[in-house]
Amino acid sequence: MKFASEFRDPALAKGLLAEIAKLAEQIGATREKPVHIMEICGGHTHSIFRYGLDKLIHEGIEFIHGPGCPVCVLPRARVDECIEMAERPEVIFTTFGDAMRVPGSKLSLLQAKAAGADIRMVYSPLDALELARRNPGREVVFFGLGFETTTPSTALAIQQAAREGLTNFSVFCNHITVPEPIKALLDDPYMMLDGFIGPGHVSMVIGIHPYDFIAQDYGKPLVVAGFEPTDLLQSVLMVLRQIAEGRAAVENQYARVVPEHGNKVSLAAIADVYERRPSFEWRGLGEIDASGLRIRPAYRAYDAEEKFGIGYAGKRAEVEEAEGCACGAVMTGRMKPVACPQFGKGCTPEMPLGALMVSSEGACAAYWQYGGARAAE
Amino acid sequence: MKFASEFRDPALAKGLLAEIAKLAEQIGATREKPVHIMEICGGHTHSIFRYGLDKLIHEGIEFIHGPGCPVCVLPRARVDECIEMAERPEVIFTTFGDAMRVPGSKLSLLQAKAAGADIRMVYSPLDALELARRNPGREVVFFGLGFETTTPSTALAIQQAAREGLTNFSVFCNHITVPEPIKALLDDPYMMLDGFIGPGHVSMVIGIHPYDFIAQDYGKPLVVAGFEPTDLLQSVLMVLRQIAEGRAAVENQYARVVPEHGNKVSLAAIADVYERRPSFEWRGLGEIDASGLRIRPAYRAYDAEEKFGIGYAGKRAEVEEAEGCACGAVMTGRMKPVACPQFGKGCTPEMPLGALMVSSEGACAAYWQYGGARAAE
Amino acid sequence: MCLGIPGQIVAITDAGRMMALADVSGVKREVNVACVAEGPLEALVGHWALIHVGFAMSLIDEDEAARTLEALRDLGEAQETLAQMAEGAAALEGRA
Amino acid sequence: MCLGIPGQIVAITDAGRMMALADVSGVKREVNVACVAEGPLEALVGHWALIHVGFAMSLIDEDEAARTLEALRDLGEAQETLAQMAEGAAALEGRA
Amino acid sequence: MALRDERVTLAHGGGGKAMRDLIEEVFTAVFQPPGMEDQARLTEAALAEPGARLAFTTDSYVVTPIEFPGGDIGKIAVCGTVNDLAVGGARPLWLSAAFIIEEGTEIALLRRIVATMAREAEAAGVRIVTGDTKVVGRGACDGVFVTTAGVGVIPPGREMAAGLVQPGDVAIVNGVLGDHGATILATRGDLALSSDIESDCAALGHLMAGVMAAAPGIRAARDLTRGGLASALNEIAQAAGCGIVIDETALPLRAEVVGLCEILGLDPLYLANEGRLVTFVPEAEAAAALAAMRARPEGAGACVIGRAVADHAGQVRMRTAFGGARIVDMLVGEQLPRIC
Amino acid sequence: MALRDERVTLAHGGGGKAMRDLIEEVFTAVFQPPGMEDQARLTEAALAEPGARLAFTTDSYVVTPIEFPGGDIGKIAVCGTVNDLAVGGARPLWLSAAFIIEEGTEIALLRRIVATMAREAEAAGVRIVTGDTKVVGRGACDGVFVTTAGVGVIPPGREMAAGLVQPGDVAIVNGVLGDHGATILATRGDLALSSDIESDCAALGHLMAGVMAAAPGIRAARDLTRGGLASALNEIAQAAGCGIVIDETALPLRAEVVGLCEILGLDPLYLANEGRLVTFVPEAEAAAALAAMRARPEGAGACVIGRAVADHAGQVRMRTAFGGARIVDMLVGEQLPRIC
Ligand code: SF4
Ligand code: SF4
Ligand SMILES: [Mg+2]
Ligand SMILES: [Mg+2]
Ligand SMILES: [Mg+2]
Ligand SMILES: [Mg+2]
Ligand SMILES: [Mg+2]
Ligand SMILES: [Mg+2]
Ligand SMILES: [Mg+2]
Ligand SMILES: [Mg+2]
Ligand SMILES: [Mg+2]
Ligand SMILES: [Mg+2]
Repeated sequence: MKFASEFRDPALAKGLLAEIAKLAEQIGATREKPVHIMEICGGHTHSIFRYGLDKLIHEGIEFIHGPGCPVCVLPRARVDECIEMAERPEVIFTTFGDAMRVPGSKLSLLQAKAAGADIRMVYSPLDALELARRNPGREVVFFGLGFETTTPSTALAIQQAAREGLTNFSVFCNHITVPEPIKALLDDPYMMLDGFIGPGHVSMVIGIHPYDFIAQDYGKPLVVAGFEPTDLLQSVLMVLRQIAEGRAAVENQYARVVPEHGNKVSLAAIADVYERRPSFEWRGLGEIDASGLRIRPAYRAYDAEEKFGIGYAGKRAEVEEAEGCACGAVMTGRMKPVACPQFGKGCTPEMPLGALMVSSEGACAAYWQYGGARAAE
Repeated sequence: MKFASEFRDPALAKGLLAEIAKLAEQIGATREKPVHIMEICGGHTHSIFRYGLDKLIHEGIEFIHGPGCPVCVLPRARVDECIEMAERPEVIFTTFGDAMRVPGSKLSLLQAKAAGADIRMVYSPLDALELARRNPGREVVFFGLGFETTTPSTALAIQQAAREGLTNFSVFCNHITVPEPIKALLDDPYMMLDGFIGPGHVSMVIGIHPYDFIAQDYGKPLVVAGFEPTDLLQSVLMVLRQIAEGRAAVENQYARVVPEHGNKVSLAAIADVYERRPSFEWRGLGEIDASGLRIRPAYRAYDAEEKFGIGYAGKRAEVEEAEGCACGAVMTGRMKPVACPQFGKGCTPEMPLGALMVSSEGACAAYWQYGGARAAE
Repeated sequence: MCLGIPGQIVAITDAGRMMALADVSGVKREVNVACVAEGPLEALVGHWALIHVGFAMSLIDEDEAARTLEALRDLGEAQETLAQMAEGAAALEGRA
Repeated sequence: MCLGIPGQIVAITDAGRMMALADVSGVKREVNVACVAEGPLEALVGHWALIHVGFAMSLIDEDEAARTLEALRDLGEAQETLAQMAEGAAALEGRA
Repeated sequence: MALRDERVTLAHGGGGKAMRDLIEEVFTAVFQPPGMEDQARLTEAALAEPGARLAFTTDSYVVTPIEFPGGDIGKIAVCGTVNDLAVGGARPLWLSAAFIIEEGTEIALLRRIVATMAREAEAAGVRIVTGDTKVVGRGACDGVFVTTAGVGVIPPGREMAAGLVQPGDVAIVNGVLGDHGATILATRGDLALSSDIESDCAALGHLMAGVMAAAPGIRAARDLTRGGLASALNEIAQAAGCGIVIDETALPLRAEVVGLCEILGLDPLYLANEGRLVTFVPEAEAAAALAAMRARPEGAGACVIGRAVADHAGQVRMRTAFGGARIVDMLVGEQLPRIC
Repeated sequence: MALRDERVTLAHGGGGKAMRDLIEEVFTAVFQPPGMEDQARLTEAALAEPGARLAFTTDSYVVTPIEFPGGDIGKIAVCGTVNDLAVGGARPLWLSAAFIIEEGTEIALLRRIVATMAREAEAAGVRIVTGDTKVVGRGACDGVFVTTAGVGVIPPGREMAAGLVQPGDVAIVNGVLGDHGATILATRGDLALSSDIESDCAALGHLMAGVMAAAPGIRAARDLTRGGLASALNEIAQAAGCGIVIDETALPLRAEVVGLCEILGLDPLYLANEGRLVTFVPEAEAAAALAAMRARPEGAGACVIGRAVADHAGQVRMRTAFGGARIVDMLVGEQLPRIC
C-alpha cells in the first residue's frame, strides 16, 4: 500500500533504532530511570504493540499510553443512554463497530442488539444518513464518537442532513478534544512525562499549533507523528533530540499528511455545527473543563440529546464506574495495565470491566492481545 | 362430539335411505329422469362428498351443487384488490384461510404473501381486531367474506372497533346474501330444479322466512338443513315428501340450531352496520341485484373500500374471468364439474383456474378430492 | 355454508366485551357471546352453542335435538319392522 | 487516533454531493471529498488522500513523503557507515 | 464457566473464543462427542458384515414454538431422524446435530434443548457424535433451527421399501393420529386455542426392532410426519402400484384432535405426527407385529387400520364410518384453517 | 413440469403434492439420490476393510449474500463438508443436504444452488445421497440455509489429529488467505465497498489425497473457516501442547485483502476462508507435501508459513515483517469493522 508500506521497512528502522539508542545513552536513560514518552493516541499504542516497538527500542525509553482513544474514555452512563435510545421501537441506532463491545452498566451495545434493539454498525456517518433516507418511517440516530479527526465528518453529515431537510436523522454527540485532557495531565502534580508523541490524524484537522502551550507553558517536547512504525520511531528520535538539546518545541514528523494549520473546510464545519460544552465526563478521568463538543442551537433538530431528552439534555443518571477498575490510572500513565488488580481476572476481553480491555486501541487490550504480558494466565 | 356424532349414526341413516328410496320410487324418479335437488350451500356439498351420500342415496335423486360458497363466487378482481392493499407497506391484511388459494388475475393471496405482502390468516375477525390493537403503527384490514352466517361477526367487530375508537382497523366488505342469487337461478328459463336444501347456518341468523318466495312465488319446496349426514338425508326426505304430496313449503329440519325468525342480535348488528349495494358481482354469475352489502356511512372510517379508494369506491378494474372456466355453469347446476373442459387439465387443485377447484366447498374440488370422478387422470 | 361447531360454554372470561370460554371436545377458545346473551352472562355457562368464526351464533335447543333424533329412530324402527315383515312374507312364500 | 488510510481518488461520482471513488489497494468505496476540494473536483482524480470514516480528510503531500523517506534513508546509511567504521576499527584492533 | 452471557450474541458465532466457550459449555460438554476433531471417527462391527449396508438420512427441524407440550425442537430433531433410519429397516447408530441460532436466543433455552437431545439419544440408543453451531443476526432465523443427520446399519438380507408392499398386506399404525400437529396448532398463539393435547413425539427405533423381529416378512414402514397418514399411504400406494383401503372406524383419533379439526375445518388424516408410523406386514404376521408394538409404550395404541388391495392401484380409499367410501388424496398444498 | 410457481410458498413445505413437486423437480431430479426411501442405503468396500473407520461431520451454511463472487451457498455447503472430512484424513464419500427455505425465495435461485452443488459434488468425487427441505414463513429465515452432513472412510492405519503435531513440524497453507471473508465483507451492501476479490471456496479432498500420498507422516490438517488462520493455529497449538511460530513475511495475502483490512481495521489472520487449509508435516516431508499441493490448482499458491516449536506451549507467535514478535491470539468475539 503506497504511503504506508514504505514506512514499514525494517531496514529503515535499523538506522532509527541505532540513533535512538545512541541518544538514549547520551541522555543517560536506563531501564531503571527511563525517559517517559506518552503516545497520546490509541492508534499509536496499537502500532507500538502491532510492530513490537516497545521491545525493539532502547530499554531507556518507556512508552506511556495516553487517553487518546475515544472508546476507552466513554463512560458507562453514555453506553446506557445509547441503549436507552436504541431500545425505542422507532429508532435505528447506528455506531462504529468500535463501540459495540464497550460495557455499559448492564449491557454492551452488542448485548443490547442481541436482546432486540435495532443497532447497526456503520463505517461512516454517511451510511447512517443513507439509512435515514431509506427508512423515512424510522428515527436514525448516529453515535458521534471521536476526537477532532472524526468530528468534521459528523459535522458534514449534519450539514448535509440539514441541506436535504431530513427530519429523521440525529447525532448523539460525544465528540471530545485532545488538548484539554493533556493540559489536565500536565497539571497533575505526579506528572513525570518527559515528552509527547502527538496524534497525527487529529493534527491533520487542527494543525500543530493547538499544542504550543505544551512546549511554551510546560516546557515539554511534542512531535506530531504518523502511524507507521518508522513514523513512530522517527518521532521518538525527534523528542529525544529536543531533550538532548534542552529544547521544547512542537514539531511535525507527519508533514506528508498534516498541514501546519490543519484543514480549513473541516475547521469551518466544526465551528459551524458545534460549540464547546462547559465540561464533559471522561471515563476514569472524571469531568474535564471544555473538553467536549455539543451541537449548536441552529442544528438542534439534529441533536439526539435534545430530541430524546437524554445525555446532558436529560437528567443524567449517576453511574459509577465498575468497582476495582483502574482505567483512569492506566490512561494517565500512573499504572501499567498488568498492575491493575482486575487485569486478566475480573477483566478480560471476553468479559471486560473497563473499556481499555475492549477497544482495539486500549492499552489493556494491547497488553493482553499482543502478549506484552499475560500475567494472569 | 355432542350434537354432531349422534347425527352421523349409520344405523339412523339406514331408515332414512330406505324411506327416501320408497318415496323416490313412488314419485317415479329414475337415474334417467331424476329429481333435481340443489343443495345451495357449499357446506352441504362438502358433507355430501365427505360421507358419500351421493352414492348411498337412491339413484333417482340427483344433487345439484349450488352457488352457496363465498370463496367460489369471489371474482378475480376482488382478489387483485386484496393484494393491492396487502402490498402497501403499512397494511397487515387479514383473511380466513379459505381465501388464500383463490386465484386472482396474477397471484393468489398465498403467492402474494410469498412475494412479500404481509398477509395473515385469522380464525376470527376478533383476531384481526386484536392485531390492530397490538400494532398501532400499522393498518389492519380484514377481508370480510361470507354469507349471512359470517356477516354478523364482522358487524360486531366493526361495532367493537368503533366503541374502542380504533383508527387502524378496517374491513374490506365482500359480504353477500343467499336469497338473491336463488331468485336469479329461479328466473333462469333453463332452470330444472325440483327443490332446495337450504343453508342451515344462514337461517340460524336470518330465520327461514326469507325463503318464503321460493315456495309461494315459484312453487318449489325448500328445507333448511343441518350439516350432519342424517340432517341432509332427512332434509332430502322432507323435500321428497312435499313433492309426493304436491306441496311447496319452507320447512326447518335444523330446528335445534335454527330459530324460525333467526337471531335478533345478529340481525340488529347487520342492520346497524350494513346497507344493500344496488348490485354486486359474483364470479361466474355476473352482477346480481341487491346481492351484496356495504358498510353504512356511519361506519365509513372502518370501510377499507373508502380508506384505500378500492373496490366499489375506486375505479374498478375490468378483470375477465379465466378463459374456458365453466364455474358459472357448474354453480348454476347446468354443468357437472367433470364436464368442464378445464377440469383436471388447465384446472387442478395445484394450479387452479376457477375458485371451485380451491375452495374446500367447491364442487370441482370435491369431485377431485373425494374422487366422485378423476376423469382427467 | 360456513363451518359451525357445537361447543359448550364453560366460563365467562370478560363480561365487558361479552367474551366466554367455549369447549369443543376438550379444545378451548375464547368466543364472543353477544348474539346469544339475553339475561346475565353467567346463565350461559353449561349451555351449548353453535360456534362460528369465534362467535357463539345460536344456542342449541337440546329438546329439538332430542326430538329430531327420536324421529330418526322411529323411522329406523319402522323400517326394521317393514323389513322383518318383508322377510317373514318371503319366508312364507318359500323364498330365501 | 482514528484509523486513516491512504487511498487514491480515481473518479468523481457525484459532484453535487462532493462524492468520489477512492481506491485502496484495489478496494473501492465512495468517499466525500469536501475537505480536500479547493478547485474543480476533477482535478482531484489521481491524487492520494488520507481516508477516514468515508471522508477524504487531507491530500497527501508526495514531496513531503519523499523527503521523510529520504531522511530515513540517509540516517540508515549514516548508521551503516558508522557500523562499518566500528567493524573496521575492531578488525584493526584484532577483535572478531 | 467461561460463558457468562445470558443470550447469544453474534460474537458466539464469530469463530473465536466466545464461540468455543459456547460450544464447549453448552454442546460438547453434554453430547461428549468422541475426539477433538471436527469429524467423528467411528467403528461398528455390524457395518463390516458382508451384505450389511449403511443407512444415511437427514432432516431440518424448524418447529414453532420451539418448546411445546410433550417436547421441544431437540426431541423432534433426535426422534425424527432416528425414525427415518428405523422405518427403513436400519439400526440407528450415530447422529450429527447442526444448530442455527438467532442472535438474542436465551442460552438457557439452548441448554434445555441440548439436554433433551442427550436424553432422547440415550433412550433411543444412538450417540450424537458431531455437530456445528451458526449464529445469525436477529430476524435472520426464527429462534433455533436444528438439522440432524443419522447413520445406521441395515443388516444383511433385510429389504424394506414402499415398493415391496403387496395386495393383502395389513396396515398397522402404532397409536393415535395427529396429536403432534394438533398440539402445534393449539400452542401457536395466533389461533388462540388451548387444549391438553401433547405431541406424540417419540423415537421408534426400539419399536421397529421389535416389529422386525416379530414380523420378519415386514414389507415397509413409514413415519408419519408432514402430510400425516394420508400422505404416507399415498406414497406407499404409488410406490407399490397397488391400492390401499383404510377403515374410518378403525382410525385411532383422540376426541380433542377431532374437535380441533372440526373447529378449523381440517382433516386429521393430514395432521403431522412425530412419533407415529404405519407399517405393512403380510397378513400372517399382522398379529405378531401388533403384539410387538403393543409391548412398548410408544406402541400401546397400535391397531390395524386397513390393508393393501389389488384394486385402484396407486389410490388410497377410505370406508367411511357412515358406510360410504371416498378417496384419500395427497394433500395439495398445506392445510389452511378454514371457516367455510 | 408440475412446478409452475416462480416463488416458494408455504404450500411447498406442507407435506403434500406441492412439496413433492418441488422436491422432485428441483432437488432429486438433479441430485438423483439412490432409491425412493427417505434414507440412502449405501455400500462401500473400503468401509468393510479391517481397521477402516467411518468419518462423519456436519455444518450448517448461512452465508449472506447467498450468491457472491466466486461461489454461492451451495458451493460452500459441498466444499465445506468435503473439507471437514478430508482434513481429518478421510476419503469423502457421501453427503446429505437439508434446505431451509424462506417463503418467497425464487425457485430459479434454488435451481442455481442445486446445480452448483451437483457440479461441486461431482468434481469432488462425492455423491449427494439424501436430503430434506423445509419451508418457513417470510422473515423466519434469511433466504436459504443449507446443512450438509458428510460420511467418508479413513483407511486402516491413518491417524491424523491436531494433538499429534510435534515441535519441528512444518506448517503449510495451500494459498492466499482471507479471500473468502474479504469477498463476503465487500459484497454485503452495508459497507459500500467494491473489489475484484473472489471467494477462495474450493473442495480440498483431491488435494489432501495428494498431500497424504506425498507426505505419509502428515500429522494434522485443518480447514480455515470462521476465525481464519489464527483460530486454526491456536486450536492446534492447544491440542498439541506445543508452540507455533509463523512468519509474517511468509503469509500469502492479496493486496486487495490487505487493503480491505486496513480500511476496516481488521486483521487478515482472522478472516474466513472456504478453500484453504493448514497442514503440519514432519520437516523431512515438507517439500514433498508442498509439491503435491502445488500440483493442483487449488494448491497453486501453497507455501510454508511457519512451524511448531517446543517453546510457549499452546501459544501462537508471529515474527513480524518489522522484526518484532507478537502473540497471535484466538479471536475474542467476532471481528467488528472499526474506525479507531
Ligand atoms: S484491566 Fe480492565 S479494569 Fe483494569 S485498567 Fe484495564 S480495562 Fe480497566
Ligand atoms: S374445473 Fe376449474 S374452471 Fe372448470 S368449473 Fe371447475 S373450477 Fe371452474
Ligand atoms: Mg360456507
Ligand atoms: Mg482513534
Ligand atoms: Mg429424512
Ligand atoms: Mg423425516
Ligand atoms: Mg420420514
Ligand atoms: Mg462446524
Ligand atoms: Mg463440520
Ligand atoms: Mg466446517
Ligand atoms: Mg473444519
Ligand atoms: Mg425430510
